[in-house]
Amino acid sequence: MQFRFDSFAEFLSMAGHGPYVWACYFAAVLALGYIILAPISRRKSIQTQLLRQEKIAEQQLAMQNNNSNA
Amino acid sequence: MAWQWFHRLGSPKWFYEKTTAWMPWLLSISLLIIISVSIWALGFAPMDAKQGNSYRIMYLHVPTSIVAMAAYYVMAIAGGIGIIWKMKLSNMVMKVAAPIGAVLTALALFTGAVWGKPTWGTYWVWDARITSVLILLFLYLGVIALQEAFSDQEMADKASAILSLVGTVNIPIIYKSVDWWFTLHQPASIKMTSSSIASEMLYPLLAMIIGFYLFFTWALLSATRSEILQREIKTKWVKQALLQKA
Amino acid sequence: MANSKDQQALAISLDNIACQRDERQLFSGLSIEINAGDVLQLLGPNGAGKTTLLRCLVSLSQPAVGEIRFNGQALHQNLYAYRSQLLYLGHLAGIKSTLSPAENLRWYAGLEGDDVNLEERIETALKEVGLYGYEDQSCFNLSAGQQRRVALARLYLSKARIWVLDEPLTAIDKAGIAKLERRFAEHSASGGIVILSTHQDLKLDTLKQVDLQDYLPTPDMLMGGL
Amino acid sequence: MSSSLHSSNPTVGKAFWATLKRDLKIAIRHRGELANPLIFFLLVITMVPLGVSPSPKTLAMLAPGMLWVVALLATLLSLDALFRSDFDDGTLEQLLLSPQSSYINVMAKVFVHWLTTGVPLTLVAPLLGVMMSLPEAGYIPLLLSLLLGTGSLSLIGAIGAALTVSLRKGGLLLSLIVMPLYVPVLIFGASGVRAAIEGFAYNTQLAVLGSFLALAIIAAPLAIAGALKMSVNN
Repeated sequence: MQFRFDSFAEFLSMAGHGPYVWACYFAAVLALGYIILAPISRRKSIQTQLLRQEKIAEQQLAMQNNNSNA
Repeated sequence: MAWQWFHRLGSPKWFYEKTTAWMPWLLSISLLIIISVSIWALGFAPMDAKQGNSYRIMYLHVPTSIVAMAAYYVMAIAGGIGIIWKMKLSNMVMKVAAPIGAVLTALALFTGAVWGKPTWGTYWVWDARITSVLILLFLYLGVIALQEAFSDQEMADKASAILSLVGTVNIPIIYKSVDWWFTLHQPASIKMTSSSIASEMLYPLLAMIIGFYLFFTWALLSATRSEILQREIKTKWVKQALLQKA
Repeated sequence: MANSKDQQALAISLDNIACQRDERQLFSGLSIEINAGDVLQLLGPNGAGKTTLLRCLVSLSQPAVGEIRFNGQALHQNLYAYRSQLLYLGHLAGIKSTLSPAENLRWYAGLEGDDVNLEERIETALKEVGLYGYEDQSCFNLSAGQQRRVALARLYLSKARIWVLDEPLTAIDKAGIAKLERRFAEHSASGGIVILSTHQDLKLDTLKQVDLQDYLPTPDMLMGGL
Repeated sequence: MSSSLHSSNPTVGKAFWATLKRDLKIAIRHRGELANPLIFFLLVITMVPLGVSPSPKTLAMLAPGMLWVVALLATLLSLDALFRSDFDDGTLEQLLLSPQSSYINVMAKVFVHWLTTGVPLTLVAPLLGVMMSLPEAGYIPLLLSLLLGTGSLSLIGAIGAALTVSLRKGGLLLSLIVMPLYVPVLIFGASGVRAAIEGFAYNTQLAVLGSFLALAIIAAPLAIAGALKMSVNN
């Protein structure tokens, strides 16, 4: 097993095919990154949604308590 | 006994708790494989005599195409189970499989097109495989659009399950037809699969396919877990699971 | 064939039914036995779930919890036998406005596979609902009440023994209601079943009433006991 | 098909005929709408020479594919109405409640759709073939392939129509989900006509279209019935 390119510049250009190869791998990073991040960000938004609901519920509970005290 | 297991599998809560431990492992192993094979493919794989360096794209294109195809079947089977046994979890798997499959299909299409430029001198050739992948993308987009169109989740699940099952029956027919159409219109001048692939190149390709399958499994589980949280948001265990960590 | 069917028992039983709509529990714990000769009136304010229950009863929807049985077997195992006996009048009249009343009724008779003396029977059925002379007009020339009557003419035409009727008395005048009451009594006397929702007071001996408000889900079930 | 079932259960055949007659009657009362897909077919074919080139040679080359693609689009346009009015006036749920398997009634409805769109499209196609300078050898295969192919188009399209009937704005979505499924029919239909023009045998293509139709007759009504049940269940 050996590195097939003599220099880093050659590695980047890949004898003219560089742009195509790198574009593909870059696209793969984007696609996989999206697939990884999408459920995580969704989870976050569900969490904030839940927190907001809890806050509203707490507030309503507090108001009810105030009313009954008065 | 078997049925008990089946019903437990259908319980979102059980599924969520069971898979928690697997998630980091699945992701790290799959990424490890994908990244190391990518490095090998980019820097260490020998150059192809005919196609030069552009064939390094194959290590992305072939696995994504295969997994994108498999994802459709996973989606359809999940939909079928959801219809027949009315299993909630199965419907969720079906719903989340569609966008993942669509992204992978789009990636397969993109890499195929970019690979075509240095090989055939043009980005788009109406070759049998790329045309089939394009139609697969349309099938995915149809399922996603249908899922989005319904406001009632139960109806959305049923509708997209029926559509994906119909698509499953159709896919082999579409592929065969497109193949047949291609041989009719294009004499075998453009042929991109090298007939014999050296084992030195084959094993990394196989590893990459496994890596992508593992990654897809992780993605499917992860998205399903989010979907579970959304749909079961009113239950106590979801509140606990989410608020403890907040 | 009709005779042998008349002798068969009819029994519909609802076992611990709960229905929901848009994630909201409408009612729960509903258990009723309905036997041949019963007329069952569903009561409850708008939105109580009368239509939803009736749709479950004709197997257009499924209840969220519980089981509906026909002659001891779950509906989906016995669907052909059940539907052969079923006449459903929904919220929508099920009348094609392009066609004439007679043509509409002919289609329904065709679905039942019943064409003995058909033209004669259609004529009598239309006469009974006061649409004599209208049989060959397009239904879009008829008023809302008249269109409703075309649908009700099925009660005089069909041989089905289980009638499930969703608000059959809306847009019907007093005389019409009295006539329908008589028809219900006849049907019940001949061993049929009528299940209907209406806000009208019915004067029938065999009348049973179920108020869906008696089956409101308990608060803890609303909170996420599902 | 209906005759074999007829013998086992006398009411099945009657239900089929009742729905068939009813839908044909409705179609005839709305004759104006029947012409719409045909006019669309004619209009689009007229656009081709205007947009591409009036040279008979070019048109002849485009003709098989163009005629097929436009026939396909015309069918798609007519699909949205297939179950719409039945859904709106409640006869769809009555149809699903009939004791016979929904297969029969669905089959009757789709058959009428084919009779009122597929068959007229097939019949005017030769006329449009003349406008497209279709070579003489292409007419018979065009007729045969359209006759067989439009049957599959109606059946497959009805699945999409059944899935989207409860959506108010289902029209565009319907095309989106149905068109990919039309690919095989289009490929074999157009290529049959092309093969004939080029002097080859076209019986393979017709045989394949026939088998598509057979498969669609067996499987599509099940999917349609399932989709309709989903659509009325709300």
